[in-house]
Amino acid sequence: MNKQETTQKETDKISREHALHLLYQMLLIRRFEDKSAELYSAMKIRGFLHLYNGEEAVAVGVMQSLKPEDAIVATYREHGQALARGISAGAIMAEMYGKQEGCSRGRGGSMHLFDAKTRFYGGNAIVGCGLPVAVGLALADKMQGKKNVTCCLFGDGAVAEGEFHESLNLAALWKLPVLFFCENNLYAMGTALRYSHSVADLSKKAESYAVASASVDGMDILAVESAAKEAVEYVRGGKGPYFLEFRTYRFRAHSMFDPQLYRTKEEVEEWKKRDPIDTFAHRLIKQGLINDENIKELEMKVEKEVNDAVAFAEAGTWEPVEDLTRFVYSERKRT
Amino acid sequence: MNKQETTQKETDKISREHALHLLYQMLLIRRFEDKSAELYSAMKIRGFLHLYNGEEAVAVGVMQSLKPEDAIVATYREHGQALARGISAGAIMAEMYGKQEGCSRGRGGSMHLFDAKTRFYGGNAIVGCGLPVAVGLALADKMQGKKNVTCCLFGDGAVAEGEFHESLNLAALWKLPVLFFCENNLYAMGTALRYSHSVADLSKKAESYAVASASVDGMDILAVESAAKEAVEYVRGGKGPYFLEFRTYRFRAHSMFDPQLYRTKEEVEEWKKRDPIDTFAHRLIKQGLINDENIKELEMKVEKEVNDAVAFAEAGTWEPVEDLTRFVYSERKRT
Amino acid sequence: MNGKTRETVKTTYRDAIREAIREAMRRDERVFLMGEDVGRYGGCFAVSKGLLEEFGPERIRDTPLSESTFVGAGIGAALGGMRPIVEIMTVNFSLLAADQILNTAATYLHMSGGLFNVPLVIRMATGGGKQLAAQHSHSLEGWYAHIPGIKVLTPATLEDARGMLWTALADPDPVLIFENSTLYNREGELSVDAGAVDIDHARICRQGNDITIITYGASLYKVLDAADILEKSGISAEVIDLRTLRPLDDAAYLSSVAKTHRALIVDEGWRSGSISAEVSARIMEGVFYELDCPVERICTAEVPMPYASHLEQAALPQTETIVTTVKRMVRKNG
Amino acid sequence: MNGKTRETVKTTYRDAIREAIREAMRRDERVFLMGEDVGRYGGCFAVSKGLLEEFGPERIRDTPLSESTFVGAGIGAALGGMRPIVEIMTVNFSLLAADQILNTAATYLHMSGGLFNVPLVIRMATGGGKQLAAQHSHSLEGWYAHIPGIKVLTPATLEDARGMLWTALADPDPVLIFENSTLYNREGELSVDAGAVDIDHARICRQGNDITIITYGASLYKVLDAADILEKSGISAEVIDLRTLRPLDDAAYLSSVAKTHRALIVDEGWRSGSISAEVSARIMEGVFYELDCPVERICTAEVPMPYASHLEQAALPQTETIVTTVKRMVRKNG
Ligand SMILES: Cc1ncc(C[n+]2csc(CCOP(=O)(O)OP(=O)(O)O)c2C)c(N)n1
Ligand SMILES: Cc1ncc(C[n+]2csc(CCOP(=O)(O)OP(=O)(O)O)c2C)c(N)n1
Ligand SMILES: [Mg+2]
Ligand SMILES: [Mg+2]
Repeated sequence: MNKQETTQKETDKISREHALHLLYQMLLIRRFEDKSAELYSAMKIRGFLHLYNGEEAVAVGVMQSLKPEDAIVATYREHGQALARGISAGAIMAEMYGKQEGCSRGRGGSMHLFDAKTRFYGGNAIVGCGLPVAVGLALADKMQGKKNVTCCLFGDGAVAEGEFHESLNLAALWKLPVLFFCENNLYAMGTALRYSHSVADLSKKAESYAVASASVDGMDILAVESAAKEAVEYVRGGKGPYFLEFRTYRFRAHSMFDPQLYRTKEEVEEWKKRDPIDTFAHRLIKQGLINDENIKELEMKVEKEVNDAVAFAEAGTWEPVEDLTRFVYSERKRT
Repeated sequence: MNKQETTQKETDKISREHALHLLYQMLLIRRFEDKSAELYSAMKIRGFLHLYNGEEAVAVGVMQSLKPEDAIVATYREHGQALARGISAGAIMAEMYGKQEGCSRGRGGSMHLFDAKTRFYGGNAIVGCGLPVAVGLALADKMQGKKNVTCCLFGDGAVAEGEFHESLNLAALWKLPVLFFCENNLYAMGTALRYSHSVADLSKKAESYAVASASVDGMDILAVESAAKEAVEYVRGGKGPYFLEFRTYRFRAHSMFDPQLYRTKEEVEEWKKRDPIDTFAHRLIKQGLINDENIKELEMKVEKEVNDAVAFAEAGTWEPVEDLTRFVYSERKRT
Repeated sequence: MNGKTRETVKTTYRDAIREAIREAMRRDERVFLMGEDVGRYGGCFAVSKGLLEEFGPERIRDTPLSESTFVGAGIGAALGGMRPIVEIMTVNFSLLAADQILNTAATYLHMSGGLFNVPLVIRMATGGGKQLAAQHSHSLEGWYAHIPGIKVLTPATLEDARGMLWTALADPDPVLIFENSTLYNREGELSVDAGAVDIDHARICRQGNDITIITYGASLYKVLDAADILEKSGISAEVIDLRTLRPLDDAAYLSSVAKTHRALIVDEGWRSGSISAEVSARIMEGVFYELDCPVERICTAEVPMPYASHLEQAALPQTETIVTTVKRMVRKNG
Repeated sequence: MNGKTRETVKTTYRDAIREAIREAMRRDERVFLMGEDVGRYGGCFAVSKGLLEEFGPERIRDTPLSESTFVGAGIGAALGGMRPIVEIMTVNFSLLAADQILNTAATYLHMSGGLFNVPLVIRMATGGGKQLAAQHSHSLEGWYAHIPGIKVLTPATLEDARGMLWTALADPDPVLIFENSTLYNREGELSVDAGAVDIDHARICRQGNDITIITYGASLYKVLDAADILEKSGISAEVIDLRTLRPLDDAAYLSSVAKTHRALIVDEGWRSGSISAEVSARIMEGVFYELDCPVERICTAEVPMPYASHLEQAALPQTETIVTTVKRMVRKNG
């Protein structure tokens, strides 16, 4: 099944409140990412920084169907997922500043955001390494009779790694509650999909493991939301894993060190016409669900949230150097 | 396409000489394996010993289409392939004795048979590790403009390893001349196929890489030969890799340490009715191509070849202990 | 050592491990075993034979051949509240999971700033001596001991085979247990009430005054044999079983060397960058001025393991070499 | 050092490597480069920028994300008569290929009884200092040096960056080259006719009498800075760049220590079981009686690398620590 188009009907059905919520979340991510880029140039943030501009609809759409008890395993390009999951912008920003008020105490940085309360298991920066971990989390839930699902996000590049193959097979074999959510932004760093995969249609791969699958327009928040909802219901129902391919695009460079030699400006501009935020806002306005004024308000709220996050990060403190070798082994004993 | 049955026509077409050749090779492997088992009990052979009884048609059928310049990458269950490729039984037996007259100087043993003259690149005992090596050999041939193919043999268990996924993708992406030949004997050690793979039809997997594929009755030497021939022609023609699944069965234990708790005697007996040697001999006799007398002769020839191999191994010598650290680095300089 | 005073039972290293797994699974629902052929086959070294029948396929899980993923799944299951025991058949295969072990299991607690610990136990067979050649015979436990964030245990005795698993399961962080495959058939007496053992300390297996011989795993028995032989020549060797390679119990061997003034390390790993190098360097750093002669090492020859038995045995540390080395060290510096 | 007498050109470590690849590819049709993003992206550290344009996609091959397979394919291509250079972006990712490196590349020649050698070169970035945190910043070159069958090179200078690649390509066996990522931007003068360099010997980078400081890779510059500072305090340090971690050039550092009677090893790897442990142990074994004081080591703290800069810098060896350590060693034992 292919869910490329959201019908007008679906847009009609959503409540104004929910629409504003989705829009707010996407705007927050966008603004947060732009601010992060600024702060990188200002050398407040260092290391590798991978931004999510253009892909906001995926993280926001996906998170709508997940319950607080569900688990999430993400990649190094995970600010959007972290924000949409409800980790505070301040804790994330402080993390990128390397402050101990950061969600990973400043030990992880941009690529390693973690949060126990929301079961956010990283922030994993070895491409593909999160898939087996997600399979194991789902196994634990299943063995304990919990009805949770584990949502594993990864890119098109990760699909080429052997762990993709092993993980889909194992999850299918053991009928584990894992959502394999592939954010296909057409590039793995500078390597276009056609140079990475002999078969470009990634959902085909799921079939060879008998994993249920679908492809969906990742630039359309409502399409994402409804496809994810369906997948979550399927998985929570105990039917085994589900693979969803979100067709999306990253507007910015792979990381802050990328001169983007591998794609044309025109291609990027073409995709920007499908900006998930603009198109959604436009649609809502056209429907009369919201107006320009509402968007202004949202933007101001977002601006404040991001500014507060920066202020929080700025006010944060450095972990004492004497603590360097903490967190190599646990300090507490197992309960 | 499914090649489960060889038609009577095909049997008719083969020459008496060729039929005797195939039969001889299969008998040689069978006798060699039985002798190896005896010698293991006599403690002449040690380490892990994986025998090929029941699967003879695969190795023999496959090798018929390969040229001397083609390369072969096999597993730890590779006596059959080595013999069918033309490595002398004596050199193999001496290897298993650990004698320096062995094809790997006694350094490798049963799991690591090597031969330069026939481009036999092992004897590889990490499940799956041969696939990338085969891809690389094929890449080298292609880059050098050679028309060779590389024949990579591996089991059904290996298909679950990540390297299977990565290797098929890479070979397909780069259109490399690799034959991925899967010897599906239904078990990976004690783990039945259904516990290893969420999709039991292994040739389905090839499709998700756009690799041409087929399944064939691995107990039928002529079916194997013709399917392999077709695959070799396809690959040599520059069309990219080819995946062939040979449906076969191992009659003996996985290795010499296996009490076979995981399958029934009845299952083994059922498969033995399809013994690739008996059925082929029977067919040839029925057709009047050969008679019982011919088989006797072959068996005597085989017996002598195996006995000579044992004599050769017995007469072999031990590498001096002083040479222990040789072959860690090359002694010659690169030319 | 408890065996001498309490009621004991005759058993093997293999059975001791199996009983440890069995009892841990009976006591704690969260414990399960996962790996290639642990169930229907009974384990490639028959360690888990019979467990499938008792606990069923939910808790004794045969995995497909996919080391990276079933180790990673062990990490995830540990994060998710279970107490997985992951079996990797042989240390060489663990390299397929090296990424998950080093980059994930060992870093999770740290990357997350202390949020997520990984109570995972990984067991694997290690070592040479069975003519399994260059892809099945190495001793990489010392190599793994390089990695901060994991613990590395090397049970040599029946008590440790039985007791270390329990302690490992109670540990909040990833623990790797290396079982030397030549030990599985080793027989001995084990106290009927043998239980969890401490994993923080090395053990002095034999008291002595002339030299400290430091070792671990299967080499312990070669060292003890050597010590018996040396005794007949009037040389009194103190023998230390390191037991845990990470973290090392420095106090144990440093105080012994401070007493004997000589040290020899016997290590089944390859020499360069081995755990024996680390112990030697720490002796240098800790008790240099106590040394009567340089610390020496007997390691496995730096060669991928040869199949032929005479070459394999020549590659491995041997009792005879230990004896002659110690005699030379003691006599020359008497 | 040649630069002083011959015509030189200003260049960087990155460009020196690129020119080495370029020239090797021009000279030898069998040489090709393969790895993630080496082509269209220009290499994740821009080392191979521009090479795709000159040599085309047949010889500058972008691979899918699949470390185990493209390293294995490198082995196969080497066996098949090519001279592949395989680039792994960062040392941590190389763990996904650890099986191919240890179990295949390093064992093939031996398992085959000398029949098949593997002339493969693997290059990868290593080291910390760029705030890349716990999955991108480790220094595992010393760890890899444990493995018989491979060679391990750690170019620190522009000459070695340029010259080692050529020598590695001429080597019949697998060679791993570790490029410390903090060095890529390093500028310097390089002789216009700089060519292949010997990889069998360590180099004395600075003569001295009071202590031998042994190091390799990016730490060399911290050590040289420390030596400058120490000179002002009247301490004359001899500085040795190991250059090749496997096999080690024992004669070089042993004879130096026999002269200076003191040794400090500075190593960006984690301490336990590091190459610094091996060097320390060998000094013990080789020139124990020449030592005025125990050999010491300065290594990276045993912690997965933290992101925060102040913690990362605290984890890494620093010039200041080297200076104070040497002062203590020399003064105390003067
Ligand atoms: C195992 C591994 N290899 C290489 C890298 C370097 N790397 C980081 S991101 C990336 C591209 C991944 O592409 P994709 O999975 O499509 O995710 P995207 O960045 O597009 O979101 C690469 C090659 C890595 N982090 N891990
Ligand atoms: C990476 C790895 N894991 C595990 C093993 C142990 N092992 C050896 S053979 C084997 C089964 C392989 O099954 P299959 O690929 O079907 O080949 P078969 O033995 O049936 O010919 C296993 C698990 C190994 N050698 N390598
Ligand atoms: Mg991508
Ligand atoms: Mg099989």
